[in-house]
Amino acid sequence: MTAVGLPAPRRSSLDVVLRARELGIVLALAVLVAVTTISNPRFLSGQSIRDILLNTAILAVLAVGQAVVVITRNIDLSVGSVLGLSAFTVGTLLQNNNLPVILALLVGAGVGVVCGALNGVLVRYGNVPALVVTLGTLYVVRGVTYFWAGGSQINADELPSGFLNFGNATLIGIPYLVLLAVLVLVVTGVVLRSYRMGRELYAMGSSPQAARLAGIPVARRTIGAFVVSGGLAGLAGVLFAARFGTIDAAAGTGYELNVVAAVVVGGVAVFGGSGSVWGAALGALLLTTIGSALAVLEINQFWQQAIVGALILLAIGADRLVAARVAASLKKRGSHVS
Amino acid sequence: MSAELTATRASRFANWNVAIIAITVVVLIVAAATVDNFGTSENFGFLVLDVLPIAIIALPMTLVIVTGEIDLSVASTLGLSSAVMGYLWNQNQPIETIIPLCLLLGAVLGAVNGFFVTVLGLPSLAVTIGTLALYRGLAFVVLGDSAVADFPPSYTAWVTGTIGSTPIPNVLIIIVVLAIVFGVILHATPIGRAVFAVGASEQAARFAGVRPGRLKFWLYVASGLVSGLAGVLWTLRYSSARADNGAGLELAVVAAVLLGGVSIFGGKGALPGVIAGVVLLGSLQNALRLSDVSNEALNVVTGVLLIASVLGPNLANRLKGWKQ
Amino acid sequence: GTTKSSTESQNTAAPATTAGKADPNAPIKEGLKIAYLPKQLNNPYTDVEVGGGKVAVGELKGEYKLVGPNDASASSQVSYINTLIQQQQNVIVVAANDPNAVCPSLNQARKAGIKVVTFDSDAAKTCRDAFINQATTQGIGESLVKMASELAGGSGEIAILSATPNATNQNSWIQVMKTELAKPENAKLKLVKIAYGNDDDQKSFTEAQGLLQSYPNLKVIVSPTTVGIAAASRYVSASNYKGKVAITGLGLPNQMRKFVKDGTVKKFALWNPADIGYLAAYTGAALSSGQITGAQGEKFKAGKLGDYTIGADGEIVLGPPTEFTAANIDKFNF
Amino acid sequence: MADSSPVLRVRAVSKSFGAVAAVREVSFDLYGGEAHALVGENGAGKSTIVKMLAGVHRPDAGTIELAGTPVDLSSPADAKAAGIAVIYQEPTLFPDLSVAENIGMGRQPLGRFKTIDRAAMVRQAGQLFTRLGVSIDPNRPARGLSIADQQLVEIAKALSADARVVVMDEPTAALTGVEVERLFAVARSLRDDGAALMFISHRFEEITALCERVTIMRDGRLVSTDLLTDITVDEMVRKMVGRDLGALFPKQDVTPGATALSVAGISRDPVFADISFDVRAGEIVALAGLVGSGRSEVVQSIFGVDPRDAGTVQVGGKTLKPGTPKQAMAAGVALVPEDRRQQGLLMELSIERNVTLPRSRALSQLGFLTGGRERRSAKEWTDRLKTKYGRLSDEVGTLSGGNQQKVVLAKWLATNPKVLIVDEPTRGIDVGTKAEVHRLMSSLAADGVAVLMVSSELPEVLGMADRVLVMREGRLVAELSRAESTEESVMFAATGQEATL
Ligand SMILES: Nc1ncnc2c1ncn2[C@@H]1O[C@H](COP(=O)(O)OP(=O)(O)OP(=O)(O)O)[C@@H](O)[C@H]1O
Ligand SMILES: Nc1ncnc2c1ncn2[C@@H]1O[C@H](COP(=O)(O)OP(=O)(O)OP(=O)(O)O)[C@@H](O)[C@H]1O
Ligand SMILES: [Mg+2]
Ligand SMILES: [Mg+2]
Repeated sequence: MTAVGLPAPRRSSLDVVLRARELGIVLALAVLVAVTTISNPRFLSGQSIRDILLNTAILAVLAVGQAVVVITRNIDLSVGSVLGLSAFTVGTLLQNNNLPVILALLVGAGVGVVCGALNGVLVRYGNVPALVVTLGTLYVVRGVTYFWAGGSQINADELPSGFLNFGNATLIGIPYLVLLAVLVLVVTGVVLRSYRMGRELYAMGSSPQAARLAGIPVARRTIGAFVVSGGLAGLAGVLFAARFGTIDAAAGTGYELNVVAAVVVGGVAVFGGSGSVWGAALGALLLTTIGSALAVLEINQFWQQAIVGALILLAIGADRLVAARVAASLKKRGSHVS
Repeated sequence: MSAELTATRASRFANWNVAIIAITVVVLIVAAATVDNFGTSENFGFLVLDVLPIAIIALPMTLVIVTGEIDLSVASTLGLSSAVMGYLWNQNQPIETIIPLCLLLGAVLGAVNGFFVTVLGLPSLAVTIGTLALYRGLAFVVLGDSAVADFPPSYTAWVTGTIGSTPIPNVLIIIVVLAIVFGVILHATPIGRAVFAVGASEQAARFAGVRPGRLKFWLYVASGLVSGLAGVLWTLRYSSARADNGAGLELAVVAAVLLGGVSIFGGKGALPGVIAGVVLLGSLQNALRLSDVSNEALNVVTGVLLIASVLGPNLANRLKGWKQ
Repeated sequence: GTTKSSTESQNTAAPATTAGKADPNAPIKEGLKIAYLPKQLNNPYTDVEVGGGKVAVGELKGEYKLVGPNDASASSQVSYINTLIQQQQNVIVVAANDPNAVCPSLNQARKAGIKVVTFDSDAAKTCRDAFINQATTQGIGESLVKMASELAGGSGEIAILSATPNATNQNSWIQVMKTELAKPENAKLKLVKIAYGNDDDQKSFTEAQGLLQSYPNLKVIVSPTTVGIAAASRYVSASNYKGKVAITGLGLPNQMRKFVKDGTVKKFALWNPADIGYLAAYTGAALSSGQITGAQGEKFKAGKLGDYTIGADGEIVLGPPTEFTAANIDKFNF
Repeated sequence: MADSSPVLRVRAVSKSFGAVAAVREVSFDLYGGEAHALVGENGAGKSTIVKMLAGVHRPDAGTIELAGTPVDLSSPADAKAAGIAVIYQEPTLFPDLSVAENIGMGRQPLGRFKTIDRAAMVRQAGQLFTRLGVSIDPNRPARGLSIADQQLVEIAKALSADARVVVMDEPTAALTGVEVERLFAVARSLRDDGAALMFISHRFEEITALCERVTIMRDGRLVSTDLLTDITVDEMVRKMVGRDLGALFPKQDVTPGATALSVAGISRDPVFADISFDVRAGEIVALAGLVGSGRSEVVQSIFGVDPRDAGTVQVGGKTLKPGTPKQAMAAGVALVPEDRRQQGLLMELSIERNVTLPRSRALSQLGFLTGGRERRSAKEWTDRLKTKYGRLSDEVGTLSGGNQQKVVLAKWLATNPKVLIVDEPTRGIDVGTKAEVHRLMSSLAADGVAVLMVSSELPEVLGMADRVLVMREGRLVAELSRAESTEESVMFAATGQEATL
C-alpha cells in the first residue's frame, strides 16, 4: 500500500451507468419512431409530432413530480386525483370568467401544493408509509372533487378562449404546454443534479438512516418532495384543462399507475436514491409514443396495454441486469485492501 | 431508539386489530338500526355478493403483504380470467373444463409475478404494476371489445342464489372456506410462521432455515389462483365476461387489507382484522347508498379510514409518550 | 359438459312472459317512486335526458330520484339496482352499461314488482318491460350515412368514432351504417376504421387525433355519440385539419354551437334527449299503473308528447332525429 | 500542546433506552490539540456517548458544553454546525451516490448560481484520499466498497469537515496495520492543528500509540479519566472489566469424541479459498483472524445460508448439500450468527416466535400449530438460559442486548444441535452474560456437542478453545493447539507479521 496521486480525471462510472439507462430508452424510442415512420411517413409530420409532444407534456410533468418523490424512497399515488381537483378548480374559476392564464396556473399549482403538503406532513409527522397516505388521499381528493362537481361538467365553450388557446397555441412552432413541461423538467433536473437540496433528496432515498446522521433536514425535504409532486400534479391539472377543454370530476382517474409506470420505465428505482427526472420524462415520452405508434401501425389498440405492461417488465428487468453487471465489475476492481 | 419504538408497536398493532373489529361491529349495528332496509336478508345477500371479489382476493393479498411484498396485478388477473372464460365459452368449450382452466390460468399468472419477484429479485411494486398493464392488455387481446353473456343459468344462478331457502348466499360458503383456509395457514401452521418471519426480516428468516424465495413464489401463485377464481365468480355473477371486468379493484383490495391493520412493511397483520376491514368497507358502501348518500362520500370515508388506521395509533402513542 | 350451444337451446326456450293484463283505462297512480339510473353521472347528454325525466315525474306527482356510478361499468350499476330494489322503488329507468350483466338484477327487481324501463342503451329484452328508443335504429343509421355522404361529396374515406366497444345502441347503428354503405349508391364511400373513445372526452380526443394521423385522406369522421363528436370537433377546430376534414354525427346543440359557428362542423343530428327521459317516466308510470304491460300494440298517453304505441319487443320509438346546421342551431337550447 | 481550557465538556450526561441505562452520569473533558481515548467493554456505553455528541441521541440528563457554553445538540445538523465531526461505528454511506458526493454531502463546493462545483468536489475528495494515502476513485458509487474502504471514506468525510472536535468510534476495526498508521498520521496532524480528538478502540496498542488521555467506562458509568502516562494497560483492563479475567472463561476439560463436522476444501470466490478442518464432538474450536478475514463467510457457507463454489461439508459422516440451511439443521447443525439484529432475530416478532421459529414444523401437530406447545417450549428454553423478559409475547426488540443474545442461543440450543457454530457469541453483551455464555458453551461441549466458535476477542479465543484455527485474507493459515496458542502466536498468524503488543 503506497500513497497514490490524484486519480486521473475520467468519466465517472456512475454517470456512465445513468447515461446508459437513459440511452436505452432513447434507443428504444428511436427504433419505435423509425419502424413506425417507415410504415407510415406521416408519423413524422409536424402535426403528428406536435400531438405526441402535447400528449406527453401532461404525463411528463406528472412523471417529473413523481420521480422527485420516488427518488426519496416514497411514492405519491394521489397525483391523478390531485390533477382532477386542480383541473376542476381552475375550470370552475375560469367558467365564464376571463382570468389571465398565469393566474390559472398559479391557482392549479397552489391546489396541488396544499394536497402535497398534506401528504408530506402525514408521511413525515404522522409516521405513516407514503403508500398508505397517498392511497388514502387518492380516495379523499377524488371524493372531494366529486362532491364539489356534483356531476356537473365544464365545457370548452364555458372557458375563456384565451385559456383554450393556451392549450393549443405555439411559440415558434412549439406548443406552450410543451414549453412549460420542458421548463419544469429542466428546472427540476438542474436542481436535482446540481443543487445541494437535490442531492440531499438522493441521499435520503439512498439511505434514510445515513441521511439523518448526515444532518440532512429530512422532514423539510420529505415534505418538500411531496409539495413538488403535488404542485406539479396541480400544474398538470391546469394543462389538462387547457388541452382538453372539457373537465369533469373524473379527470385524471387512473393516471397514478401510468405515471408510476413512466417513472419506472424511465429508470428511477422504486427503492429510491437513483434515477433522474430526464429518465422519467423520457419514460413518459416513450409510453405516449407507443400509444400513437400503435394507432398508426394499425396494431390492434387492444394490444397497446399489453405492450406497455411487457415494456415495464422489460425496463425493470434490464435495469436490474445493468445494476448487477455494474456491481460485479465494481467488486472485481475491488478494494485496494485485499 | 428501536427498543422504544418496537415496545409500543406491539401493543399498537394488537389494539388496532381489536379496534377495527369493534368499529366494524358498531357500524353494522348502527347501520341496521338507522338505515332502512339495511338489515334485511335480501340486502345481506347483495352485500355479500358486492364484497365477494374483494373479500377473497384480500386473503392471499394479506399473506403477500405480510411478507413485505405487494401484488397490484390481482384485478387484471381477474379480468384476464374472465376474458378467457368468455373466449372459451364462445369456442363452445364445456364450462366444466373452462372453470378449472381459468383457475389454472390465474395460478400461472401468479407464478409469472412470483418468477419476476423471487427469481429475478425485482421489486414487487414495479413488477406487478407491469403485469397489471400486461394482463389487462392480454384480456383485451383475448376478448377484444365484445362481451360474452349467456353462461349456463345453473351456474349463474348458483352464484347469485342462496343456500336452500335460507337467506345465506351460496358464495358465502366460498368466502368462509377460503377465509378459514388462509386464516389457518397464516396463524396456525409453520408456513404462516415463515410468512411472518420473512416479513419481519428476510435475512433472519433465511438464517432460521426458511426459504423466502420459494415461500413468496407460492404466495404469488395463491394470489393468482384466487384472483382467477374471483374472475370466474365475477363472470358468473354478472353473466358477462368482459376484458374490463374488475378494473381498478386492486387499490380497493389493498385498501381493505391495510385498513385491516396489516403493515405495508410486512411482518404484521392478522386475518380477522382484514376480514373486518373488508366487511367495514362493504357495509359502509351499502349503507351509504341505501341512505342516498352519494358514492363520493364513500371515497372520502375510505381514504380517511385508511390514513386513520395507521395515523390514529401513532398519534395515540405519541400522546402517551408525552404524558409520560 | 355444459357448453354454449347446449345452453343456448335452453335459453331460447324460456322467453319472459309478462303476467297480467293491460287495463288502458286505469288511472295513473300518484306518488310513484321513479328512479333514473343512467350509464354514468357527469355526462351532459345524460343530464339533459334525466332532466326531462325530472320534469315528467313532477307532472306525474311522483318521487324522482337519480343515482348512478361515476364509472360507466355494469358492476356498479348492479349495486345501484340492488339498492333501488331495497328502497322499493316503483319504476327503474335504466340505461344499461352491459345488456346482460344488469339482467339478473333487473329481473330480481321485476320480481319485486318494480317496472323496468330502459332508455338510451337497452338491456336484454328478457329483463325489462319497455325500451325507449330515441329513433329507429334503421333511421339513425341511414341518416348518419346520408350526412357523411353529403359532406364527403359522395366519395372518399370516412371513419367512425364511437363510444365504448360494447355500447349496444352505437353498435346497432354502426351495423345499419355498414349495410347502407354496402349499397351501390355509396360504393365510393370507404369506411376505413371504427375507433372507440369510450365516451371519455380525453380518449375520444386522442382517438380522433390518431384517426387523422393514420388516414391522411380521411374526409369525414362520423361520431354517433355526443362525447365523441364534441371531442373530435374540438381537436379538428384547433388543428391543421380544420376545413379539410368534416365532422358529423350525433351531438348536443349547446356543445356543438361553437364548432358549427366556426365552420368545423356543417351538420349533425340528434333527437331531443330531454324527451327520452320524459317519455320514459310516462311509460314507467303507465306500466306501474297497469295501463300497459309492455306488449306490442298497447297505447298510452305521454303528456306533452302525445300518444305512443308500443312496438315489437316492447320498443317505443321517440321520433325522427333533427338535423342541426348553422341555420337552425340557435333555435335549440339543450 | 494541549490548551488549558477544554474545547468540549461532557457533564454528568445520562441516557437510557427503555429499561437499559446505557450511560449514567458520565463526565469528561476534551482538550484542543489532544487525543482522548474512550475505552470500555462492549455495551459499556461508548457509542451512546458518541451519539449524544453527534446529536443523534439527546441526553436524558446532563449537559454538553462547547468552549464554555452549554449547547443543545438536538440533531446531527446541530452537531455539524457546532463543529463536531463523527465517524460512526457502522459506516453510514449513501450507496447510490459517488464517493466524492458522500464526502461532500452538505458541504459541496459551490460554483455559479450556487450550483455544485463537481470538479472541485472530486478534486477535494482526491486530495483527502491522497492525504490518507489510499486510492479510491472519487467518482465511483459507494455501493460495493469493502468495509475497510467504507471506513476510509468515513474518515475522509470527517477530515473534510475541518472540525474542532473529531469523534472516531472504532475507526480502525476494519483496517489493516498500514492503513491504521496512515490514519494515525492524519489524526496527529489534525491534533497538532488544534482539534480535539476522541478515539474509541478495543486495541490498546493503538490507544497508547495515539492518545494522551483515556477515559474508562464500565456498565454505562465513568470509572476514571487518566493521563496515559499514569496508567498501564493492565490497569486499564482491570478498570474496564472490574474483576479478574480468568473467571470469564470457565473452560472444562473434555476428551474429544468422534469427528462431528468435517470441512474439506471449501472455497467461495473471492471471500475464502480452500478451507479444510474437522471439529470433534466435545471440542471447542475457535476460528480466529482479523475482522474481514472471511470467518463469518466460512461458517455461513457451512451452514448453507451462503453458497460456495467448491468443497464438501460433512456432519456425522453425512454430506450436506450447499445452500440449504434446512438440511444442515436436519443434520444437527446450528448457527448463532454474528449480527444479532439482522441475522439472528426478528426484532418485531415476539420472543416466543423467535425461539421456536426453526422448530415450527417439529412443534406442529398434524401440521398445525395451536400455540400451546410453542409457548411451553419457548418458556422452557428461555428459563433455562435465565433470560429476563416481561412476557413471552413481547417483541424481542424490547429486550436488552444480552437478553437478545440469550434468545438467539435459546433458539438454536432448542434444536438440540450436534454441531454448534457460534459467530461472535458475546458481541455486544455485558460482562455477566458473557460469563454465562461461556459457561454454557463449555457445558455443551462437555455433553458432547462439537462447538465451532468465531471470535474477534483474543481472550475469549484463548480462554475457551481447545484448538485455534487462524484465517488471514480468506485462507486458513495456522492451526494452534491450546498449548501453542498465545496472543502473540495468534496475532502473528492473523496479521502475518510480528505482533506489536
Ligand atoms: N437504540 C438503542 N435502543 C436500545 N438500547 C440501546 C440502543 N443503543 C444502545 N443500546 C444499549 O445501550 C448499551 C450501550 O450501548 P453502546 O452501543 O453505547 O455500547 P458500546 O460501548 O459502544 O459497545 P461496543 O463496544 O460494542 O460498540 C447497550 O446495552 C446497548 O444494548
Ligand atoms: N458488502 C461487501 N462488499 C465487498 N466485500 C465485502 C462485503 N462484506 C464483506 N466483504 C469482504 O468479505 C471478506 C470477509 O468478511 P467477513 O465479514 O466474513 O469477515 P470476518 O472474518 O467474519 O470478520 P467479522 O469479524 O467482521 O465478522 C472481507 O474481505 C470483507 O471486506
Ligand atoms: Mg460501540
Ligand atoms: Mg464475521
